[in-house]
Amino acid sequence: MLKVRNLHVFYGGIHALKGINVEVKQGEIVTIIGSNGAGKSTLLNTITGIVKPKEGEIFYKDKKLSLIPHKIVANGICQVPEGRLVFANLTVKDNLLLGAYLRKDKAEINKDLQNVYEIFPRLKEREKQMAGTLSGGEQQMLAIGRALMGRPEIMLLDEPSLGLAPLLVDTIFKIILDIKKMGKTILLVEQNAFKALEIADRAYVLEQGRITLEGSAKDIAANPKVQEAYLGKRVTE
Amino acid sequence: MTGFIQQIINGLSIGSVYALMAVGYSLVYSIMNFSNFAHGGIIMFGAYFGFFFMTLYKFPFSIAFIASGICAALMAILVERVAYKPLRDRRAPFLYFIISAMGVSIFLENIIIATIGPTFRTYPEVFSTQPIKIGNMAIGRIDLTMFIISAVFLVLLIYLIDYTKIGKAIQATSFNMKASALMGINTDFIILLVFGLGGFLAGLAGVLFGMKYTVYPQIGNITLKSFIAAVFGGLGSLQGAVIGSVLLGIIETITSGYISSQYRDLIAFVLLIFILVVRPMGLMGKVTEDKA
Amino acid sequence: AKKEAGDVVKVGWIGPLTGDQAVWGQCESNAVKMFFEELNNSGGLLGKKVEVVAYDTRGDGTEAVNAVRRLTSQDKVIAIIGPNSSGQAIPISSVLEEMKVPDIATVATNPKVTVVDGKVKPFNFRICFIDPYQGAVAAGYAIDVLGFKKAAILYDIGDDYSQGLTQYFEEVFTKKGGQIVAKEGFKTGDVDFRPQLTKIKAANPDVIFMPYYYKEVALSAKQARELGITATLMGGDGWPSEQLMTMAGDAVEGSYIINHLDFDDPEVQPFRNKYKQKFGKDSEINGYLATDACTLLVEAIKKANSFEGEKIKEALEGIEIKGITGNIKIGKDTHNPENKEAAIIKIENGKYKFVEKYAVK
Amino acid sequence: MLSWYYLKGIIMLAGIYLLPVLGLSLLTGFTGLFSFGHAGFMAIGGYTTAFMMMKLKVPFIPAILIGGLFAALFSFIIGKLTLKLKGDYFCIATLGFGEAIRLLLDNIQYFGGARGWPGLPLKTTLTTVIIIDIIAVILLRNIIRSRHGRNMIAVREEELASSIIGIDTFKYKMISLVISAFYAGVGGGLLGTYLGFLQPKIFSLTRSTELTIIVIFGGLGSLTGSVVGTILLIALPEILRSFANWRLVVYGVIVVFIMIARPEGLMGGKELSFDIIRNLFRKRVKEVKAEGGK
Amino acid sequence: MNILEVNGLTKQFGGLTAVNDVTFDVERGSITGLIGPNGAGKTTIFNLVTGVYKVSGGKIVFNGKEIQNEEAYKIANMGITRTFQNIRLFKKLTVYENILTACQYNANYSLFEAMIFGLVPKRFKRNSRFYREEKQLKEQAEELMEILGLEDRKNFIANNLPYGLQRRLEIARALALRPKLLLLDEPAAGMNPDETEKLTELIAFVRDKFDLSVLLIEHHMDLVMEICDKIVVLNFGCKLAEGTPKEIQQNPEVQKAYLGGGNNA
Ligand SMILES: Nc1ncnc2c1ncn2[C@@H]1O[C@H](COP(=O)(O)OP(=O)(O)OP(=O)(O)O)[C@@H](O)[C@H]1O
Ligand SMILES: Nc1ncnc2c1ncn2[C@@H]1O[C@H](COP(=O)(O)OP(=O)(O)OP(=O)(O)O)[C@@H](O)[C@H]1O
Ligand SMILES: [Mg+2]
Ligand SMILES: [Mg+2]
Repeated sequence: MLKVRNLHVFYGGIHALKGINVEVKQGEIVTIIGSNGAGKSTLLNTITGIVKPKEGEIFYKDKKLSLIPHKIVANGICQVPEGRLVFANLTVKDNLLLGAYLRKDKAEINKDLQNVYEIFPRLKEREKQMAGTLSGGEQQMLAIGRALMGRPEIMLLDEPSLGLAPLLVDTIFKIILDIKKMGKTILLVEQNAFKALEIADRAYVLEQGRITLEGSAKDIAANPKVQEAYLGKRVTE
Repeated sequence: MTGFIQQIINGLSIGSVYALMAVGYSLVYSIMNFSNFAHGGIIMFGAYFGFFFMTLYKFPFSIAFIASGICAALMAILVERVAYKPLRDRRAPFLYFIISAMGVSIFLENIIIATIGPTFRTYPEVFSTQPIKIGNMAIGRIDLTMFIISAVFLVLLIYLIDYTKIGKAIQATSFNMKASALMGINTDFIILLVFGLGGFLAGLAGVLFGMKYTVYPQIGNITLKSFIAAVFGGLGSLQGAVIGSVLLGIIETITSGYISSQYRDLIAFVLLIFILVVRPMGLMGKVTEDKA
Repeated sequence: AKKEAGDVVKVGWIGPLTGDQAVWGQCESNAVKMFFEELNNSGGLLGKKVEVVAYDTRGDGTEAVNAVRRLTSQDKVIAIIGPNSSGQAIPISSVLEEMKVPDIATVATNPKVTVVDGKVKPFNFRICFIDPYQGAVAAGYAIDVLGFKKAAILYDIGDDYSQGLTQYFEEVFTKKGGQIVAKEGFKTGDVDFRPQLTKIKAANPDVIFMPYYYKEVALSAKQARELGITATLMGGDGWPSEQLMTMAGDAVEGSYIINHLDFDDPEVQPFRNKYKQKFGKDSEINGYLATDACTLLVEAIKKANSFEGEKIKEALEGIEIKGITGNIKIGKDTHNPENKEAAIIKIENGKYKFVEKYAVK
Repeated sequence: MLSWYYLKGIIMLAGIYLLPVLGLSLLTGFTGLFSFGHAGFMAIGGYTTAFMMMKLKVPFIPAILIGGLFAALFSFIIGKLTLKLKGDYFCIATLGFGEAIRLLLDNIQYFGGARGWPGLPLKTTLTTVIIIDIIAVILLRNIIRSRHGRNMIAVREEELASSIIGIDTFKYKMISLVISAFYAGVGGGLLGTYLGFLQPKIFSLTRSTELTIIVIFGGLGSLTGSVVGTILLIALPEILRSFANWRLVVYGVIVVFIMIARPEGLMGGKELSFDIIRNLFRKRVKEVKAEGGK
Repeated sequence: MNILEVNGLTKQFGGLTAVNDVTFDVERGSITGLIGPNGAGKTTIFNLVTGVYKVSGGKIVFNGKEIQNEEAYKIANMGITRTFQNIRLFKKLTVYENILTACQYNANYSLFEAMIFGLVPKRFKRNSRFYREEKQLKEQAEELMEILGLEDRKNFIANNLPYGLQRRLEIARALALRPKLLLLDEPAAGMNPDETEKLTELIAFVRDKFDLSVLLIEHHMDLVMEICDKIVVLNFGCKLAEGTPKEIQQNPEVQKAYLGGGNNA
């Protein structure tokens, strides 16, 4: 469904991605793990056109993907960005409705809105509050809810569990699985590698801009190097 | 007493001049978060467009009026493309936009002086210059038109921004372009739209000013007052821009009429500072505590 | 242009070619260039051709100083015509003195352009009359001839010319027993004067003195009429312009102007027509004065028979010429044109009609 | 080709304008506050200096310093009222202040009103200007390189975080404003005694915006940028003098062009420091020595 | 002996009570955890303690002195500092400059001294306070970079650092003040388990080395449970529980509101 070929990205002089190849098949959850600054967010941002690559191509459904963000989104690709980026000057509800900006089906939008409220009752409570004054975790919920409103075919999640209470972290991962069940495809970047590998089908390990390992999530999780570097001692115990 | 009422009428009329400019300026401010000092230049061009459409090409007024609005809109878009977009692409801080805008405004004023010359030009008479008389008081016809146009546009714009999807997109874009793009919003288009709308209003304002006053290269300088009015009202708030404008108009006339015309602006400024000290976000601006 | 010291001399001009005074500056610069072009065509000056170097000042004093520094040192001009305002003319005097180059200001009307603390500035001259004179003429004419007793003044606070005229008008008018019933100000760049006019209306004056330039005159006159003010309007040499009529229309009908000349005077016509033919529009009053400044300079050079600054300066002192704006005699101790009579002009049927020459008693 | 006399005039003028620019550079470039009223502080400095010299017969140097102090005093009062304002609000408040000062001077007939104050002693010389400039640059550099300067930069970068690390943000904004007004005041004093004439018109809004343009043109947060910017932008209209009517058209185009081409300004926060020059020089010396050694 | 006592603290935003009559204290030298669901009011408490928000009610006592509604910089200078949940570094400055700026607290030289001694040859200024203190500040900054493992990024622009290092830099900047009480708002957010582990060690190390008390907000339970001496749990703005990590882990209410049933990472 989504193919990234030989991607090179630079920030000025910094070579952030050094020839990356990633593939995501229809209906699977693929996770990318890697330490801080490995280039995970950069990869997602390049796919959605926020960052322009210097070299390399991205194919979506075997067609070359445009480089302009709003056109990419129109294709059904949606990102929950790092740092949430909720619209602080708009209410919670407006934020959610903007998630459905490209959709025209009013009734369905409304249904999805109720759906999101069901998943995150907190958002319903705060419907009229300015998003900027939400707590960190509430903003994270909003960002995910907003992405769901777009009914994407493929969702790119950049650390969705960041700053969430443990109870909610569980919920989020459950939601991700639910989304998968709806037939959607997911590319997931997570620091919580343990959880991510648990729900993913396949995984890539990104180190300093290069893919160093790839394979089924189970294999990766079992890889001793990965266990040591990304899963902490909890698994090695 | 009639003197006082006449002064209030004067104030309202001056206020609607400010308002007509302030709405367009505030619209651009609300999305780009910087004071577009080239707005005055666009107004000036609008005045010239209207003048030439009517004298050189003999357009009837209504067509010249709309055509000037459209031409000014195109110019505003051009200015955005040339002077702001490159900065936007580099995510430059707002200061640089302001300087770029100042460069543009110097350019616009002087290109007129250098090409068609600094002479003052007078519109052919469209509206009767005879004011509408009510008893001893006079209300100018153009003033009334301006007042109506700013009110209509205010309502339209508020509707557009607060109640339509595109309006939400405008607000979202103003807050964060990256995130807006991720929602599928064509941010480039939104910005062009806003500049276009702002420019269109500037064009209409220009024609009306040209008719009411005269056409000359510095006519855009009166926008300074509308910037101040917009600050009075609370930056980025369209309602605020209009309320601030009318208020400033009335303050000015009352000061001239009853305190001192020589110190009018001084008193207006002192009042401005006083209002800002009491309400640092202007009259209609929202005060939000900084969320840490 | 090649600098052949042998057969070309340079004359400088400074003034605003840009900014809000550009209308007047561009007219002056046109007139000066036209004057010397003609002079060159008819054989030049003392056997040499004259080249005009014109620099823009934006109407700003600091820029004027820069421009004069450049003219005197780099371009080595023999004399300078302009600028058009006192704010530019005053700060250049030290440069003129240092470089020994005389300057003839066109419409810089502040007395202090040529005389400060009773001492005459050696290299500053002017061709126009000064504020006290114009203000006094206006006041005298209003009260003595027209018989007005109650006057109102509307003036531009930020403008030196306007403040100057206001001060002397007020002085003379009250001294002659008249009463200033309202004195209102506005700020340069303003376009709306109704608040002030409403107040003036309430004071019910016989005459409103409007000492500023014709753009503001047109606007304020129109607004005054809109408000139902019927008082006679009166102004100084900022008024006369063909533009005023198109801009103000009926509003200025019946007004009186203190001017340098009578536009219908046959002697004025050659210049008037030539200018219009060449530039496609009418000359502003500045064009007439700039032309007279040129004549004055040329006569002084002829009299001195030299291009040396100091000699020209000496020749200028006390020189007498007949210009388009009348007979001009430069006073030795004032460097001002002396005994220049003002022309009183009345606007009738949309035309400037000469009434009489007038001097205050 | 270029006459020294003319050049000297431009250098002096650039040197005089350097002072308000440096002040504004501290305020805008290093503290992040934007002012459209610095011509107002120049006016206060200029008129105070003139008053001191003409009416009280104070000698030149003390007079310009008093001019600077007076401007600083005014800025203190203005700051007390407006420094709590954010962004454009502060900017418009300073704009209002600048215009108000001009209006006030227009009305004060004691100082000549709008007609100006001629006959001031011509005390400003190239040497004084250059000496004052050098002192001004060194003092400012010392401030910026100290903890006080770092605090100002911190306020510019992130106000909330600054107060959390113990910086009294209001105080540092105030210090920055007062110093910048002092510089502008001294600049105004020098301008008056250079022209021999003061007029409220000289201190117009255009002048204030020109100062800001210079600071940003040179590069925010760079003293070197301010110096280079001043020299270039004061000289630019002179270079363009022969364009006559087209002069300001070209000027506008150049300003826009620089902003687009180098949005961080000429120097973009970088300094050409004494160390770099020294190092360059040392390297040369070493190279020469090494070559000599061969 | 308690370094911080919070008594009946309340904060309202319009109609919303974000913090409701909360009372707890932080023992000197301890690490106290502040946990609770999202939106429980944890960050708001930090904002109140550090003077970013004005309190609606209640008292905050630091070292025996009431500090509620004091200005933020004054509170910082008394010895309380913090990191931010949404990182707030001096984005355009380098790592070194970020820390050096924060060190300013430890110097006293005046503006005047800086103006005079800034550019005189070393031999004249060697004995000046300016020179001594400035040298000291630089040493401190270097030392802090070393302790937090940032020395190889000395000249990186803060904004371009990866997320995890930005968090470290925030801690370094806070430590530059030599605080007595350090408030950390989700320091491990965005870190993987391995990095979180390192951070845990760092916090403990820093506490001992700088003789600090720490108040910590965190959703990473392993970190909290490992290093906290005491935990305060908030829910809907109210205090739900308080106790040792063990007690809290076993508290059914806390489990229900916050921890969830599963084995959380
Ligand atoms: N705007 C930028 N300018 C310069 N360098 C950048 C920029 N954004 C990221 N980088 C650099 O690119 C590299 C990859 O960053 P990226 O944000 O993609 O990492 P990441 O894997 O998402 O890390 P994290 O887990 O911290 O989110 C890092 O070294 C970072 O410093
Ligand atoms: N400035 C504000 N205006 C209005 N409401 C606010 C403001 N700041 C915080 N709130 C609200 O107060 C509540 C507490 O917020 P706070 O940021 O303290 O939560 P938190 O406990 O830190 O949560 P998280 O773990 O998600 O960061 C939230 O519901 C939030 O929406
Ligand atoms: Mg990332
Ligand atoms: Mg929080």
